[in-house]
Amino acid sequence: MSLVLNEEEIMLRDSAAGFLAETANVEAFRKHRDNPPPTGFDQALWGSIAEMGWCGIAIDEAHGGLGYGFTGLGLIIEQMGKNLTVSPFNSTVLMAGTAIAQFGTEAQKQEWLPKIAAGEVVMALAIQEGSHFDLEGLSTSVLAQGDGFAVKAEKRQVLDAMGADAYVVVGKDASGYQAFVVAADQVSIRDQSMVDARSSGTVAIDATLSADAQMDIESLNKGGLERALDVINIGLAAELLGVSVEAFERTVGFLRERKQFGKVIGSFQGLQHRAADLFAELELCKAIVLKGLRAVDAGDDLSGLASAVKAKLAQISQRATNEGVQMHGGIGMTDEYDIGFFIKRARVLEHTLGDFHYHLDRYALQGGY
Amino acid sequence: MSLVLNEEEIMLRDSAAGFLAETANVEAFRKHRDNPPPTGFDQALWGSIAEMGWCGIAIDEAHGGLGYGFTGLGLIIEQMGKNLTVSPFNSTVLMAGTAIAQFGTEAQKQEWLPKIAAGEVVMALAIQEGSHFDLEGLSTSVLAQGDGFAVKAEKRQVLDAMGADAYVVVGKDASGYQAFVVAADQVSIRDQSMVDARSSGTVAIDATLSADAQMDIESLNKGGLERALDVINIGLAAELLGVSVEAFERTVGFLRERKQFGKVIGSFQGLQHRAADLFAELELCKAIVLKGLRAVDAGDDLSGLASAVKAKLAQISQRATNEGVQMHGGIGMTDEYDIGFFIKRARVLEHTLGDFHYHLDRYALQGGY
Amino acid sequence: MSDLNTFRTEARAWLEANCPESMRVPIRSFEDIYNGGRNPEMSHPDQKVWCDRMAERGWTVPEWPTAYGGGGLSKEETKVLREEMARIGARPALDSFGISMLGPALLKFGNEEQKLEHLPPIVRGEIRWCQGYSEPNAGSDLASLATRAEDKGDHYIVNGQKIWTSYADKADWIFCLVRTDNTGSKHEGISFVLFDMATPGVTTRPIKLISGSSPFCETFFDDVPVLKKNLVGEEGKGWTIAKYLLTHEREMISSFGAASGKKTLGQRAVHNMGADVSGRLRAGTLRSVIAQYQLDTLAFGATMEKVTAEAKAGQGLGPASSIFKYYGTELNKRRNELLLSVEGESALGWDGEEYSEGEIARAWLRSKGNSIEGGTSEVQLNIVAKRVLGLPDA
Amino acid sequence: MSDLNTFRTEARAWLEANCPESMRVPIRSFEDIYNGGRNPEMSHPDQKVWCDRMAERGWTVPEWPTAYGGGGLSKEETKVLREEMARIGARPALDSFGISMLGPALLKFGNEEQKLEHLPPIVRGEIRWCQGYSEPNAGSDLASLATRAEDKGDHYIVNGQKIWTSYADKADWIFCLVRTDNTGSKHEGISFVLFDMATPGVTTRPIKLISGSSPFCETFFDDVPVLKKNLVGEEGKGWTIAKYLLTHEREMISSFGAASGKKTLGQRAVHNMGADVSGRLRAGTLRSVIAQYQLDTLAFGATMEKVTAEAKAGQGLGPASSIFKYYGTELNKRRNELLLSVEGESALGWDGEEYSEGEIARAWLRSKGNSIEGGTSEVQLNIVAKRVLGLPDA
Repeated sequence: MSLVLNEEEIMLRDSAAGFLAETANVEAFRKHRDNPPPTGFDQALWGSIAEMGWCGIAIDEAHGGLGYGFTGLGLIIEQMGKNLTVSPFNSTVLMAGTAIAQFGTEAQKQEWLPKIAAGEVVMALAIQEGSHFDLEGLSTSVLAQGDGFAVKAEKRQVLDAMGADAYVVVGKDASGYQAFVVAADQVSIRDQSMVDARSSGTVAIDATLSADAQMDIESLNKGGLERALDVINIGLAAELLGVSVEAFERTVGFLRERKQFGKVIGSFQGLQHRAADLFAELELCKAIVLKGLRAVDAGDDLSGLASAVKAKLAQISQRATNEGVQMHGGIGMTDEYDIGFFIKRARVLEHTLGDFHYHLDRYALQGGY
Repeated sequence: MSLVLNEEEIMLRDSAAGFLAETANVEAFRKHRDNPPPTGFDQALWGSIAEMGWCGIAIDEAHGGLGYGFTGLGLIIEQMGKNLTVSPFNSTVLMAGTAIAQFGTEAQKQEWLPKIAAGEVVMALAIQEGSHFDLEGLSTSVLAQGDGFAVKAEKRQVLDAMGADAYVVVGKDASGYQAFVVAADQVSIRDQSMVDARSSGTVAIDATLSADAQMDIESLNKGGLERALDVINIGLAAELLGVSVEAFERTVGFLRERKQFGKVIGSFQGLQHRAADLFAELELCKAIVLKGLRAVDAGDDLSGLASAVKAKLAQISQRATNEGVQMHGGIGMTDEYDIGFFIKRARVLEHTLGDFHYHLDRYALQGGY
Repeated sequence: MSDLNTFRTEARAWLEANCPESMRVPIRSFEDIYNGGRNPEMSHPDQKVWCDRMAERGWTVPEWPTAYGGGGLSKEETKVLREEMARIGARPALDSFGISMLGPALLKFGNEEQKLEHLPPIVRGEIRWCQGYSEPNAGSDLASLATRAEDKGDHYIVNGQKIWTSYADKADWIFCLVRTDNTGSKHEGISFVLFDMATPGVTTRPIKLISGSSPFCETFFDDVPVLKKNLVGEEGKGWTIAKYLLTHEREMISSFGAASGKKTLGQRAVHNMGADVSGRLRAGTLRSVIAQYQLDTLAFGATMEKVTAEAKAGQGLGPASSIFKYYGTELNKRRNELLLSVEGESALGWDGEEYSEGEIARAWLRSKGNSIEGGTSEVQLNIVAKRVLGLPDA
Repeated sequence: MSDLNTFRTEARAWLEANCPESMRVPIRSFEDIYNGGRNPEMSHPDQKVWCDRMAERGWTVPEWPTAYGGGGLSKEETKVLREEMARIGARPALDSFGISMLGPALLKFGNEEQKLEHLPPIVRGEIRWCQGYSEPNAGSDLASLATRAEDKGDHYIVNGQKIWTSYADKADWIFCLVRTDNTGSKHEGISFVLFDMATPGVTTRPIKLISGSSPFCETFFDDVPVLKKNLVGEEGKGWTIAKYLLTHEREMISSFGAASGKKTLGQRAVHNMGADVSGRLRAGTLRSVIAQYQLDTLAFGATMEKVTAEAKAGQGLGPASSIFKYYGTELNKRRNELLLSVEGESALGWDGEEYSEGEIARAWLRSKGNSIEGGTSEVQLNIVAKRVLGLPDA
């Protein structure tokens, strides 16, 4: 595992950067925010993303993907973070796609992965209950009933819940985790308006599901769920990296231009040292995210690493976006200026599937203390 | 309770400052460090301190003291911190004196407090077992035996163990805390050489003590031990305050003088902001220490407050002394220069009867979380 | 003493007779605070009744001299009046920038004519004021302002732009810093002028913040005529007045740090996330951060208490007062970040009843401005370093 | 490839035959490292035997040209030699400032005569060098040095004082920065000269640190004559050489951050203080700080790995390398503070077997110097701000 991008990866990253900067940039996000489509995403953009083959990049060839690997996916997600791109890419490809690949039955993989790879379906991962993500604290929501299962649960903060065609719903029965692929007509959805202006919702399910909706209970309970969540959190960290680096670069750019007291404010050592220290932390973030992505591709054990990656990015994205607003001064507080978007996106991303404290605690526990 | 010093208190503080700066200052500490007396303290200085009446300041008049109050004691201790004074004042007056006042029998108070007030005795508090202070984790070291008690324990990091005439030993039996006043000939002492070059030792006891050595078991177990430790920790925080403020003032003085790159280094904004932020924290320290001292005198409930005071001073004394060395640069690393003494004294003080983490944890617990 | 007792008895009787029942109800929203003005906004018609009654006695501003419409009360009497109001839960009758900012400045720097013209309408809540200080290209460097006032004999012509003018869209008059001279150092040549917001050439536009709508506005001046009699103090010496008012403002903002009661953060966290058998919050790493915040809040509270006590004891305002704005606002930002951790998804909602219209998220975002407005944290640290610690300029 | 294999076979055979058994034992203390010199210090007489044998083949410095006594090996061959040494656990035969610092400088900046005179004795471990850079009144501002060298025709007369000269009391020669010209900017007029520490007028005094005795010395020059043939590079252009070596030194110091193996801090803490039923360290607030430290250590390790990989891939040394010294030393300070928390009283001992002669406390105190020596953390941050982030000078 080498922590350096090869030429192909650099090309992929640069072409993603080029496309998104052109098409799905911060200006596009502002328009989306001011005038959100009812499904929560722009169908045309989603079509273009699918056309470029990004949706299948981490899905194996046997299931209709390119088998290129997770590192490539992470590079694209990072660029989406930089541009505050809004699309069902994370929900469908990163979250549902990873879940199905990790603990779907072979039939489910055959049915859903090719559609995900082709961008023909929008899917969402429904797992969190209550205000905090807490895997251990999931309620018992599944009961065997004849050939099928009675499932009753309310799942919160489900990204792209409004526009999804199907859901991966994870719950618990008396003996362990349970998960199902559930079609949109079997759940009821309520819009949740979040601070980052991405589409999110509550998914309520109270239905009897047939046995073929059940996912592979064995891999689910033998590490598959944890691995899926680890992989997804590394992907989310890649997006946080993009958000943080972009917020930082905009801020440093501002420090170079803005004058106060007759001087460019970037010449003040107080600000210089804070910026330089943050630069150091962001270099650490770049390295540990890449380490995480490579570890996914290498099939390495992710326990310890995934929570470390998410915790580090959670922490530094807070600092990068807070410093972004503070160093911009008054103008950074206005809605008219873009820097505020980054702080909002960063916090919602952080809280998706476990925030800083959740992952730091888990990292310590996995380290034996 | 008013957080302002009255005229009398200001006079007391200033006269203590004057005396110590003259007699028991950092230069005197260096001499002590290079050539420590076998008892661990300078008898002449101890005599002068006793003469000034400081030993009896917080002891009530019924027991031979001045009944002036704990705030006055704290002001003196703070000045001792500033001057890195070495004397058995803390061990005898603050630690043993407080313990006897809180949970001694009336006979023990009559016997020991007047002697402490007059500076006629040196006493020490022996409580810690193992490498960390941990009240809950004390071993069962006391067994009732006939009219008396068999006590077997090893107590570590006992300040002024070498020169003490008697010890307050705190332990546990099956039903709760036990404490005894033990004469020097009933224990064996081993010198512990600590980083701060004050006298400290291990007190081993393996003896049968008579019933009149036992302290007031009821007040001990009904909050007296916790209160004694709370009071003592507030006193230790006062010393930490002196250490921190002096380290800071020396550092700011250095920043005003030292030139680098053709400029006084105190003109660099990076250092200015760190110094200003530390100044703010030290103002908080001054206020919370005074609040703690006043609360002792007012007989207020100290739970929550005492650990807050100690934790805050532990934290900021770390910063003040670390910044002291860093901002002095190379010269701060040399033994010839005094700033290094402050970092050493600060850490040992912090670890006496619970460090930052111990008290932050306790503070949270007392706050109900 | 007996005079004070008499005053108390009279005040009590008068308040009982004159304070409407509806004005004895606690303030629940910003609209419940009466700011007066030509077109006052009210959540209840009694707000004006109550203000008028109090103003008649000068009690809307009890300490100002009666000559200018004030109550002419001594410090002690004012204290008694406030106690008696508190006793029946009476709301303050009037709150405005005129009372808190312009009034003190006029009393100190204005001439007799200006005091007589402007103070009584403030006492009566007839004229609402706003403050024209900040400019888009000045930021923390307030003194480098560019709005210029050209001398036209008996009047000036003002051109330029202000930003962060709170309630400019609702105010009747503005007190405003303008540049009357470009030749000296940037602190010189600044003048402090007053003019009617209805003057032709004045336009305002509200500013939307990252936290949503706000009282802040941008204000534009396009050839606005200002009579010279509305110049406060000497021409070119307005900086002195501005500094006087800034100190005032910082003291007000520093009070942000004081967290409100109810459940503590730690207890809320236990409620949301559970505790272990020892009673410790299960989310262990969050627990330490909360404890550190509570600790600092306690210590900061003690510091404010200490400084106040020292001032009362005649020891003057100690150096610790210079840290209030800095530390208080930073503390408030920490508190708001912690609320996000403690409340999780519920804190990240933006609209809708479920999230109380994004109350927590909006307050969190708004708190980011605390360390910018009224002198940034960086400026505060500069001040401490130079004025308190005596460190030299770069 | 087959050439390399041949080399491997030969090297293996030679090492087996020539490396004394006693030199196949791991290094346990500083004395086990052989530094050579006129009066070498040894913990075992075989140290000199082993060095002499290796030096004969030039393998004490395998990559230097054979013309100067080096091994003349290629990068690949050097790697093979190191692997073969590691295979039998052979200690490095020689370690010195001559090899790591002066040698590279001479190879780049020295003339032929200087190379022929000074490099072979370094290879053979005959002459031990020290470095005369820092001065008492210069500190981080290295270029403002005051030690002056007066031109006396064929030689200079050097007067002044150096500080932090590691092992000056044990070194035979010094490479030293002196000022030959006062008229230009402070970076100009600095020259890089070499002279024998036995020259009359040179005296040294060891420096005691807050952590105890140290390799550092103060060094005084009182009318020390230095022949002009011992000037390296041009007169007045010594700053270029100094900068070259400083970069070198910073890279060495940054490796402090890498914590050594054995039990992690968290596991040691559990051992000392116990865990709760869930396996979490009982000292909860300490636990978070440890986790944060471990996290940053992991991320810092990944950063070093990434930069190395990029450099190997021909992408050059990325900007991340500029943070190594800063971040690595700060991390090491954090680690040492945490050791105090984790080990408690055992970490605060100063003397005596019980405390391993104060090992933990002394290392903790010594770590405070990491962010001062070799360029302070503040200087490192200045460099990042200006060179990497492109922020302007004040």
